[in-house]
This record gives sequence, C-alpha cells and structure tokens, in this order.
Amino acid sequence: LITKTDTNPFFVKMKEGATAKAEELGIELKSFAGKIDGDHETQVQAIETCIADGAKGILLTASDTSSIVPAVQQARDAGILVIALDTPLSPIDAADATFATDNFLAGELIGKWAAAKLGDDAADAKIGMLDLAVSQPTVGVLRDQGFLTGFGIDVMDASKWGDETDPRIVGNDVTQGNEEGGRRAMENLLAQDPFINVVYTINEPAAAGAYEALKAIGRENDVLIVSVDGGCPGVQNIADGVIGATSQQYPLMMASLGIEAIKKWADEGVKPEPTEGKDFFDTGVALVTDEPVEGVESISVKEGLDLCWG
Amino acid sequence: MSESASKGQDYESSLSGANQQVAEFEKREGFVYKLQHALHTNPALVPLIVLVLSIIVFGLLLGSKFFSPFALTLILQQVQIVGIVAAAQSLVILTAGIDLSVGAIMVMSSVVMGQFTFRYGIPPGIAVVCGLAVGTGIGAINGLLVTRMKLPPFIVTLGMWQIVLAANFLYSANETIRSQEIAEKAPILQFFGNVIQIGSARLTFGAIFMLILFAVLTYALTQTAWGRHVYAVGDDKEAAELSGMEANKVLVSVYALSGLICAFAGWALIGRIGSVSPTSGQLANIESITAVVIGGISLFGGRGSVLGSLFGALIVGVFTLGLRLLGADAQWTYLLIGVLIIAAVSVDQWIRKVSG
Amino acid sequence: MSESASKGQDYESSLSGANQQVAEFEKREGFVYKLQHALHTNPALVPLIVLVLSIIVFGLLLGSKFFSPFALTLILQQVQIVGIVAAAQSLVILTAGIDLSVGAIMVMSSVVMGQFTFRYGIPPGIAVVCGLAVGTGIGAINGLLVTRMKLPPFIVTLGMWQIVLAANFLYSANETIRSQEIAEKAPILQFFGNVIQIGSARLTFGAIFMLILFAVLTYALTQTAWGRHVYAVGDDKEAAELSGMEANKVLVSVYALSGLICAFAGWALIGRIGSVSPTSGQLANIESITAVVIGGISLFGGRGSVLGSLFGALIVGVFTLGLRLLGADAQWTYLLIGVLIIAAVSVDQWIRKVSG
Amino acid sequence: MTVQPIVQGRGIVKRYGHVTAINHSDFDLFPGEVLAVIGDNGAGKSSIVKAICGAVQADEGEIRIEGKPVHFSSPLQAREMGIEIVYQQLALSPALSIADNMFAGRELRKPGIMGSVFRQLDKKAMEKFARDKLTELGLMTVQSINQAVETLSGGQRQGVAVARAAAFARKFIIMDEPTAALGVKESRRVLELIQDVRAKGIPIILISHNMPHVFEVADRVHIHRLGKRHAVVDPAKISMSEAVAIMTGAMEPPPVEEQQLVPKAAA
Amino acid sequence: MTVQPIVQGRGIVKRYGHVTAINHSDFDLFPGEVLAVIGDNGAGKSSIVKAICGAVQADEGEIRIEGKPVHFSSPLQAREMGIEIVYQQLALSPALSIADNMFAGRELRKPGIMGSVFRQLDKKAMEKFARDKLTELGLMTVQSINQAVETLSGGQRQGVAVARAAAFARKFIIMDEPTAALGVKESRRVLELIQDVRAKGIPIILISHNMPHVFEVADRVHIHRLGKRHAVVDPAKISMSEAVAIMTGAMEPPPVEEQQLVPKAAA
Ligand SMILES: Nc1ncnc2c1ncn2[C@@H]1O[C@H](COP(=O)(O)OP(=O)(O)OP(=O)(O)O)[C@@H](O)[C@H]1O
Ligand SMILES: Nc1ncnc2c1ncn2[C@@H]1O[C@H](COP(=O)(O)OP(=O)(O)OP(=O)(O)O)[C@@H](O)[C@H]1O
Ligand SMILES: [Mg+2]
Ligand SMILES: [Mg+2]
Repeated sequence: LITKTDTNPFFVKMKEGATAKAEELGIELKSFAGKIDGDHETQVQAIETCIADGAKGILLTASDTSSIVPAVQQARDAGILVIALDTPLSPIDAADATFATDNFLAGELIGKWAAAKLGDDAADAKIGMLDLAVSQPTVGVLRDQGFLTGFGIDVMDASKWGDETDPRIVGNDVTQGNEEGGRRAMENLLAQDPFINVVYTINEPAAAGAYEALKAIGRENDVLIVSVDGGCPGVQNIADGVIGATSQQYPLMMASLGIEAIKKWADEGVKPEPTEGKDFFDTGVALVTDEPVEGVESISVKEGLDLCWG
Repeated sequence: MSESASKGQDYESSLSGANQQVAEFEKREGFVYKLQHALHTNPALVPLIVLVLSIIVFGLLLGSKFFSPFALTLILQQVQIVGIVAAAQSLVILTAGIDLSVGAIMVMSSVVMGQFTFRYGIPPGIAVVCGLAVGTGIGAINGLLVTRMKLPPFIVTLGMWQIVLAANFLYSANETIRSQEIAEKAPILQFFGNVIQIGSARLTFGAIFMLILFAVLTYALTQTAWGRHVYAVGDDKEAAELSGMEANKVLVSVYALSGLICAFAGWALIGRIGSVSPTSGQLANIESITAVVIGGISLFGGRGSVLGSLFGALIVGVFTLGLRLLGADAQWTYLLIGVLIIAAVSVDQWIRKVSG
Repeated sequence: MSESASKGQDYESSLSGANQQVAEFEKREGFVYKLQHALHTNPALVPLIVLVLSIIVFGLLLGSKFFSPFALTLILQQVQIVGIVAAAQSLVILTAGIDLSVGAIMVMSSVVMGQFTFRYGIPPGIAVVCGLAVGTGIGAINGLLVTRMKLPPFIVTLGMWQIVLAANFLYSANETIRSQEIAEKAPILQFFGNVIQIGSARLTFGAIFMLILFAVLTYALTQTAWGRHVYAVGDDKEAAELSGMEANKVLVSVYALSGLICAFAGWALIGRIGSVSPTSGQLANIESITAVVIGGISLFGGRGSVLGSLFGALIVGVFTLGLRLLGADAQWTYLLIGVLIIAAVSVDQWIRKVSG
Repeated sequence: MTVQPIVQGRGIVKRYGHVTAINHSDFDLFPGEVLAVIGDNGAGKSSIVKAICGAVQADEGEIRIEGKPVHFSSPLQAREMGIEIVYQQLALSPALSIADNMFAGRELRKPGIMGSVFRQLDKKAMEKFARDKLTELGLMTVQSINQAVETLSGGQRQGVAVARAAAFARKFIIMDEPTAALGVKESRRVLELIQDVRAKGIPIILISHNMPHVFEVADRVHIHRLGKRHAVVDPAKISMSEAVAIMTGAMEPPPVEEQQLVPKAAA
Repeated sequence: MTVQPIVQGRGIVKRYGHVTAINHSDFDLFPGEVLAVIGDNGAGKSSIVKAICGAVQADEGEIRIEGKPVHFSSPLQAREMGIEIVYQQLALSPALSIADNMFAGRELRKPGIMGSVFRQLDKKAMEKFARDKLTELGLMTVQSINQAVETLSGGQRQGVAVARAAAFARKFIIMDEPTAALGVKESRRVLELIQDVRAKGIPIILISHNMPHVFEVADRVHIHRLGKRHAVVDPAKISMSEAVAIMTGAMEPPPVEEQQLVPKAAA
C-alpha cells in the first residue's frame, strides 16, 4: 500500500482498513508513503522497493498522476497487480483498476447544496475558496471546479483553479489542508472582503481553521462553510454547526476492496472490473448534512458518523 | 613606576617624557552622524525601518483597508506563531547554530498537551506543563548532542526534526482534537486564543505573549551575563572558552530554552487554530529562519538583535497580507514574497553600507 | 649573507654558528598510523566506511533480497537525482554558502525542456540546451546577488527558491507532460532513463552520469587552480582575496555551475520519472543538504571532499531501501533515518577523534 | 631548603596528529619569580604552556600545581584556581566590547534586586574598571570602552588581553608573547606591569622572542628546543648571545650543575 | 635632480565608521630604498599601507604609483602591478597547504595538454619552489610543505607570508610587522632577506615596532602619529631615542628642512 502521505488521517484510515482486511485474509501488507503531499519521487522508490521485494499487488494513491506511470508500468511488467486508490492515474488505464472517489462529484454535491441552501441569495453570494496548495494538485482542482460547477459558476479552464472571472468569487487562497493554513487563508480573504458568506474548503481541517477565523470576528453564524472528506472530526463539526455540509468519501472501503482484489488476483488471476459507465470503480460519495435541501441527496450526520473515518 | 622606566634599553630613555595625549579624531556631529551611529549600535533598527516603510507603502496603496487597527492587529495575530518560533530560532542562530527541529517540537508539545488531557484525562493545567517539559527536554537533548558529541547543530536538529515529527505522528495516531471539545473540557489549552478588543483592534493573548517574549529575551541578551555569553559563543566559541566562559553550558541552555519557547508556540498554536492537529507547523522551520535572517541576525552567529527577528516576521506578515489585499493571487504572492525577501535584505545591506 | 649577519645586535653574533638542524619528531609507523594518516588526508574515507558498514549490515539482515546486483543498482537509481543535486550543493557549501534553490532550479529546467518541446515545438535537442541554459542562468543570478549585493547566500537562494518555484507553477500552468508523449515525440528528454542491463544489474544512464559527474568534480577540485580557490574562498574569503584570488569570480562560477548541474538533474529527472512534472523535487533541498553533511563537508565551508556527498547520498539510499525491505512502516522509517543521520555523523566524529 | 614549585611538569608529551610538539619535557615555576621561556619558532613553547593551563590536554606526563597533581580538562578550571593566561592568539571575542571581554565569565551584577533576581549586569562598574586598567597600561588610545574588540588595532587588542590577565590573576600568569604586536611605549608598559605583578608576589611565565625584554625582567630563562627543555639559565650569569646560541643549537648548554633549575633564593 | 617616487600619497583620509584612522596623511616611497614606518599602536600605520595597496579604499586623497594616479579597488590590482604585501593578519588560507598558499592566484599548470586543456596543477613544481623559498628563509622546521597552514606555529605562518611576498614581488613590497612573531634566528633571516630584496633594486615599506631592526635596515624612517605623517627622518642622523621621542610625542619633530622627505641620493 502506497499512500500520498501517512500524516493525513484519510490515508491513515485507508491504511488501517487495508491492514484489517489483510489480516482477515492472511495477506502480508507493507505500507509506504510520500513525505509530503506531491512527493511522487518517494512513491516511485516505494514501487521499486515492492518490485525488489517481490510483491503481488500494489495499492497506490498517486501523488502525481502521470509521473508515476512509468514506475507503475515497470511493476505491471513484473507481474504485479496495480490498483489505484482514491486518485485515478493519467491515463486511467495505466493501472489495472481504480477504486476511487469521484472528487469532481464530491465538489459538485456541496456546490449544489450550497446554492440550494442560499436560494435566491446565491445570485449575489460572496464566495471564498480555500484550496490546497499553489502547485494545484489534481484532487484540489477537481473538488474546487466541481464545487463551482455545482454552484453554477463558469469554471473556464477546468484543469485549473483561480482563472474564474465570476464576480461572486472573492478570491482563492491556499491552506496546505490544515487548520493553521485554513485560518490564515480565511483571514486573508476576510481582509479583502469581510462580507464573504460562502466558504468552500478543500478538507475539514481547513474548514475548522476557517471557522476559527470567522469566530474571531463574530461571523461564524452567518457564513456557510462546505467541505469534502467526511472524517469523523469533520462530521462531528457538522453536528456542531461548524460546517454546513461535507461530501463524505470512503477510504476504508477503497482499501478493503483493494486488498480483496489483490487476494483474488494472487489466488485466481482475476482482475477487478470498473463500475458501469465509468472507467473506474466508484467507491461512492455522500453528502452529509443535517439540513437537507431539495434536489440534492444527502445523509444525516448520524448516518455520516456511522460511516466516518479518522 | 618611573624608576623602572630607566631600566629599559637606551633608546627608550625618552619615554618618560612621552606625550600622554591620546589620538584625537574629528568629531562629526549632526543628524546624519547620529543616525549612522544609531544604526550601528542598534542592529534591529534597519529591519524596523524596512517594516515601517512597507507599512507606509501598503497603507498608501490600500488606504484604510490595510491601515486600520483591524488589519494591523490581524497581522500581529497571523505572525504570532512564526514570531514566537523565530524568537527560539534567533537564540540558536546567535550561537552560530541552527534549529531545524523548532516546528516539530512545537507540534509535538501541542499534541502532548492535547493527548495528555483527552487520552489520559490528566488535568489540562498539568498537561500543559508536561507539554512544556517535553519541548524543553527535546531542546536539551539537541544541546547535549551538540556539545557532548560535538556534532554540527544542523545535523543534530535535522535528525531530531525527523525523529520528533515521526514520533508525533506515531503517538498522536494522526488524530485531531476538535476545537469544540477543547473549548468545553479544557479551555486553558486555548488560553492564548483569548482576545482583548479595543475598538476594532483585536489583540490575542498569543500576540501579547509574543511581544512580551521578545522584550524579555532582549533584556536577557543585552543586560545579563548569560546574554553576553550567548553572543561570545556564537562569535568565536574557542575564544569564548579560552577567555573563561562555560561555552557548553551556554549552548545547552540555549537549545533547551529554544525547546521551551517552541513548546509555548505549540500552546499558542492551540489557541490560534482552536484544535490540536499533528499536521500543523510544517513550514515553521523555513518561515522562522526567514524571519531571523530578514531581521539581520547573521547565520554565522554572534551578530544581530533578537528584536530584528520580530520585525523580520512582521515584514513577511505585512507583505503577505498587503499583497493579498492588492489582489495578487496565491502563486504571485508566493513569487513576490521571494522577491521581497531578497529586496528587504538588500535594503538592509545598503543602509549599513551608506551608514559606513 | 654572512656579512650582513654581523650587522645585527651583539647578542645575535652567535647566530652564524647556529645549528641548522630542524626539529626531529618521532616517526610512528605501522598500520594504525597509516590508517590515521589516510583518514586525515581523505575526508571522504569516513563516510565510505559508514556506507560499506551499512551495506554489510543490511546484507546480513536481508540476505540476497538486499545484497543482489538488482537491489544494489536500484539504490544507485534511486539516489541518482539526489546525488546529482548533492554534487551541486557540495560546491556551494564548500564556499561556505548554501543553495536552497537547487530543487526549484532542477524542476524549472525540466519544465523548460518539456514545455519548449511540446508547447513551442522547438526541437527537443535545442529545448534541452535551453533548459540547461536556464538553470545556469538562475545559478549565475544567485552568484551575482551574493557577490555584487553582498547578500547572504541563504537569503538569496531562499528568495530564489520561492521565485523560481512560483514561476515554475505559473509557467507550466501545473501541467504534467506525460511519459508516453515524451517517449513518442522527444525521446532525447528521457535520455538519462536508458538502461544498461548486465544480468539483473540495471545501470541507468542517469546513475552513470552521476558517477562521472563526481569523478569530474573531484578532479576539478583537487587538481586545478579553480578547485584550490573554491576551498580557499570557503575557508576565509577575506584572506583568499588578500592573497590574490578573485573570490567573487570564483563564487559566481560556483553558483552558475551549481545551476547547470541542477539543470542536468532536471534532465535526469525526466529520465527517471518519465514525465515532466512541475511538482517534483520539493524535497531536493533538504535531501541534498543531508547528503552533503553526512558526507562530511563542513557547513562553514572549506573542508571536506565532494566524494563524501556521493557516499552521503548513498548512505541515505541504503538505509531507506534497507528499512523498507525490512518492512518498517513509513513513519518508523523516517524516525530511524533521523536516528541514523545523527548516528552516522557521530561515527564520523568519533573516527576523526580516535584518529587524532 | 627546597621551596615547593608553583608549577611542576615532568615528562610532558603532546602530539598533534603525527606532529610531536612536546617531547618529554619538564617544566618548573617557583613562587615570586618571572620565568622566561625562549626558543625557536615551533619549538613547542605555546604548546607546553597550553598543556599546563588545560587549553590542550597532554598525552603523557604529570603536572602538579603547588604540589597537587592536576588534570585540567579546560582552561576554566585553571582560571578558577587563579591562573590567568594571555594567549598568543589573544582569545578575545571579536564582537564584544572591551569591557565585556575583560569580564568574560566573571561579570559583575548590579547590587540589590536588579542584580540578584533580574541578574542585570552592572555595566557602569565594569566599564569603569576596564577603563582604569587600560589607562594604567597607557592604552587609552582606544576611543571608547564599548568599542567592539574587532575594531581595535592588533596592538590595542594585545593590550586588552594583558590588562585582563593582570587584573584578575591570583596564582600565576602565563603570557605568550604579550608584546609581539605592541609599540615601544606600550611594550615598556607591559614590562613595567610584569614587574608590578611580581612585586605583588604573583609569579609569571613569559614567552618572548625579544631578548632584551627577556633579559630585563626574567629571573630565570627556560630555553626550549625541539620540543624539550634544553636548559634553564640565570640571565645574570649568561649573556644574551650565549642564550641565543644555546637556543639555536650553536652552543651546548652548560652542564646541569651550572644551570639555574631552581631560583637562587631556593637553591 | 628629482627622482620620481614609486608611491606618492597626498592628503589621504580613511574613516572606519566614526573612527578616523588616517587624517590627511602624506606618504612617499622612492626607488631602491627601505622605508620604515613607525608609530604607536593605532597610529594608522596598517591603515595607510592598506589604502596604498587597495585592501581598503581611502575616503579622500590621491595615490600615484610611478607618477600615475591609481584607484585600486582590490589588492589584486596592486598585485598585478607587481606589488606584494605581507599583512599584519597574514592573509593565509588556513585549510590550504603551504605550497598552495604561496601560489594562491598564480598557480603553475602542468606543461603540455594536461595543463592547457585539463588545467591540471603542477603540484611537484610548486612544492619544490615553496620548499626552496622556505629553506632560504631558514624556515624548514615545518615538517611537510603539504601541511595545512593552520597547523603551523604563529612564527612559521609569518615565515610563509614573508617568503611568498619576497618570491613574487616586482615593483615593491609592503611588510606590516613581518617579524612580530618570529624568533631571533628567523627575524635575522627576514632582515637579511629585506637587504637582499633591496639589493635587487626592489623598494620595501617596513612597518615595525622593533627599533633596532628599523635602524639597522631602513634608509628613511617615516614617523606616523595620530593618523598623520609626523616626520620623516634619516636613521643615520637621528638616534633611536630621538625617533622614539618624536613618535610618542615627547619631542617636537625636526623642522621640515632637516627631515629626509626624499632620499639623500635624490635630494
Ligand atoms: N593545532 C595544531 N595542530 C597540528 N600541529 C600543531 C598545532 N599547534 C601546534 N602545532 C605544531 O606543534 C609545533 C609546536 O607549536 P607551538 O605553537 O607550540 O610552537 P611555539 O614554540 O609556540 O612557536 P612560535 O614561537 O612560533 O609561537 C609546531 O611544529 C606546530 O606546527
Ligand atoms: N576595520 C576597522 N573598523 C573600525 N576601526 C578600525 C578598523 N581597523 C582599524 N581601525 C581603527 O583605526 C585606527 C588605526 O588602526 P591601524 O590598524 O591602522 O593601526 P596601526 O598603526 O597599524 O596599529 P598597530 O601598530 O597596533 O598595528 C585604530 O584606532 C583602530 O581602532
Ligand atoms: Mg607560540
Ligand atoms: Mg597595524
């Protein structure tokens, strides 16, 4: 199992899921991770290690979707089953299979929810976008662009955030996906326009940071924060009214499905099939909120808490 | 003594009549001279000037959006963590060392404070003390490795950085403790997040702590023997030892103090972000070193004033907020901060040069 | 000369009869002495010993899984990028500087090579030359800022790091150029990815380039006047200048060469990862500095051998692969690497100490 | 009657890597005397006094101070016993002021609570003391006692180092070429100072290449050659040119019984 | 008949921050002579010679070399004109070997393709040359010509710096206290060397605090006091004690017409 980092609870959970499943199936599991987000060189080294180690299968959440491809090819040539988790490779068929969240859809869900929640006010909303990093990793771009699409904003170049011209967007800032960055980015945006009323956040830690910034100026109740991930602290934060809604993804499922697939490959030589209509196996995404709106399917916080990770 | 003068070699006979006049030099007066003298004796003045200039420039460009008590105190808030860590970093850099473990110690301490409270149910006050002790302890280990094993500080703290960070993730199991929970059960952890509001100016306890910390360190460095020794050890460790200072004790105390300050930064961090998150503080190293160097402290040790680091941190804070308010996007801001780091230090060098 | 001897003061009269014998010292012989002498004259020997020891230890622990031509050449492949960058870093550190922009220059150069080929349709060979030129140019700017503006290298390259990295993101529009495309239209970009296979040993051109680069640099540093000057400038710039070396020219040449080597690293990077990705190389700074310092080059300049950096990079590579193969999980690996950084340098210090 | 030597070194050996700087050398300093140490460049003069004061550790041999064997691991321990050293390379902290350098490691604190609790330095008192000491040495060509040492001329720096040693020594003082960079007037002051210190009963080890100076102030002259104590002579009984001849190997040293291995008073 | 001076400085001023080290001083060096510069510590002797050779830049005043105004911005330019300097702080690179230091900036390359294309150093030739020069100075107490300079004793280092200057000078040599750390024997060698160099027609500026040395080798003595040229005297016409008295301000300098502002030969 090779994850982007092993500091993000998402991947930690994924690892736990995989470990549990592997024990159940009697598979030996070794985990590797990049040092920081975007560190694909370490991932390449990890793949090489797996080859040297004679692994049967690799579960991979790629930090760079195309740079990793030659290494993946080398592994497949060595007869290893490579399954991409969470993040599809580019091209997607570079891996034997992909078990992933549809990040664009995840963004779209919260976008739609936010638009519906605001109703007519959506036309003159003031939106703050809290993204991941200046290097614009794919996940961040997909979620961001998905949110804007869902909200009904023209995203211009869909492979890039920050090029939108819609006046409702106050600005983009980067958070490194943690609380500290979330708070600073929110403060910066608030200094630009203190009347922001919708905040998109790349993940829940960033959302929690943004909330602190809003709380500091007493606006925590007039601003709608939406996020993606569905980690337990995040879902709890919905219950506490910190976040309005979040799109929940299922790393445990990805991991355990992946382990099962490798088991199957090792035992029977059968590769997993993608979800119908998509070129990857969609592990699903669900909108978690206690304030459901019409036209957007959602689950309640309670259900969310049952399914949450981390 | 006059009798002994006659004992010397014959050519020295005239010495007893030697003119006792000492060299007299042109006394230059006036404003320029006084300014030059001030710049020489107060190394922190240059970054202060750069800071004031940049506030004025952004104030002119942005008007009241920037030049308001709200925005200005916001900068203080945003800078507080980096500022506190930069204080720790300054101490170490003054001894010609470098501390790459500051960020890791900060996070580790905050995690200890949080986990001790919530995992083991230790009273939050004691958990805070434990967190501070852990930070000090790691710092002291750095110091001992530097002095006993005679390892370069860069290596020691590079290794320690990786060790502490990994230990932090392993220990915390990457678990975040949420702000709401902390506010409910252990508000003392968020102590530094309290705010004094004066009009639209908002001073957090963390920001005030940072200012007090710099004041105390400035006092300690300029007014006590320990401070003189820190400078001397950084300047030339061998000379300091030969002239009778306990260089190794000074070094250990500096690293331990640096660890303690970082632990305080960890506590302040909880106040700032509300929660306890093991993934924070990844940029603390580079940001604190940047602040220190913009603040005019030499990386070769022994020169500069700790106050400069405060101004250095504030300069970066002013530029970041100012540029964002001017509408520069995140990538351009990043680029411009790079330009401004070089420019700020160039101005510093230039002022020092024209002031002779 | 003998006539002038008589001119001196009377007590010097006996000098003409002075014994011309020079101090004679115990000559110590034997293996231990020879070893000590070798350690003194070849600073790279210590990291080499550490490297060999660690290969032996992992070989014993892991058997043929580790101690196979495949695994050992794999280490070379994994280390090649860090190794090449560490060569650049060594040069700069030998002059008592530091280059924080190595990673950024590397990525920028590879992006230039890729984008020039695919965006503007420039022939790949020329695009490669442009990439190398860009790297050299950025390095030269670093050098000019350090010498002309007299800015500290840390600051210059810190600023340049941010500038180049942001420029890289802006220019590349965060676009990755895919391996398949490159293989099809511009295979020369992947030149360093070619492999010489001997049995199960796989030597990439990139790894071979790294070895040749270190050989060339070692020659240049030990056998040419330029090399002597690099050491002298790093040791004591003022003394080097006073004794007639063109310190500033040497510095600019070192930074420009460092830029060029980083650009080659960028080219090798395309060969290694197949694609051109603007997010690569974020750890190149810290990893290259680690390699240099484990390799025994002093961060204060003027001491050490560039070959040490190669061994330093290999030591880290051996530990990383070895620990992974042993099944240590990622955080434990980092923790152990942290311990090993400190341990490796302690061993180094210890060997130097017992060898007097 | 034998007087106990203040410093007694026997069979001292010091190697730097494969260079043997001191090769089984002896050393004696007796109470109240000025012992000059002369020898060619590289003879090992600096090394032997460094071994005595703990700035380097001898590889072999025994050093006794007032009869007690000592093993200083740092010059700090020597200093705590009241031994002061003027090093050939001066050992001043370039960025600190003259006053700070003089009080390095034994700073004065303000009286009262500011000193005891807040540990504030008494800068005024230290400056005054430093200024007085420098004035005594006639070194007040320095413009300000708060000037950093790095802005002083070579001679001025040497003056600061000498003044520091003279001000604080209780047991004995080692001076390694204290007048090398000094002018005629300033050298004279240092020689006077040496005599003043001796008058106070504090013995001095003076390393110097300046024969007239040595013969003027020394009670005994220790001649060092090729890492060893070659001879100890009485400057009153031997001429400068003989001393130089012995030192450079042009002449055999006098037989041991004619040497001055102990001071006349003690003999 | 007037001889053109080799070096002519007029109204030179040098300030360090608020310290005025040279205060409108003049300076003259004539062909073939040894000009001694004496003065108290801190009088500005080192500063004035540094201003002449470009190691520091004068704030005011004019410097001519062989009649042509020069504005050296670095000592390298002076060196290219054949001017060599022995600095008070020696200016050696501690980590480099003796041979490397002697050839710093003018290394010899191997003959043939190895030298011209591969730019390989001719280490053998450089070592031989360095060893010869040191032996001439009687400084071969060093154990190996490849020893790093930092492992040498203070005197040995000074020897290396003097040997370097003597070996390469073509126009003139500046020596700032070249014998300060040297032993009796070694000092004598340096004085002989100075006379040899003068015999070759190369003039020398010698800064020294050692009056017997100055009066032995100098043709004229430039007395520096309080940042100014106070007087220039003929050592044959004036006694050491008079010179010292003038230098320290105990005596008025002789009237200008009795001074030796130009050498006797040129007057
Ligand atoms: N740190 C060192 N490392 C290696 N060799 C050294 C070191 N210090 C001194 N030496 C060598 O030891 C010998 C004695 O040196 P020392 O400094 O004691 O001589 P000295 O008699 O004081 O000479 P001088 O009169 O020139 O000061 C010399 O040959 C010198 O090269
Ligand atoms: N870099 C510097 N910065 C500030 N002041 C300096 C500097 N160099 C020299 N000075 C001051 O300039 C004056 C003249 O110094 P200089 O070194 O020329 O004296 P000198 O005559 O050579 O003395 P000495 O005989 O002791 O070597 C002194 O007062 C000294 O303190
Ligand atoms: Mg000595
Ligand atoms: Mg001088």
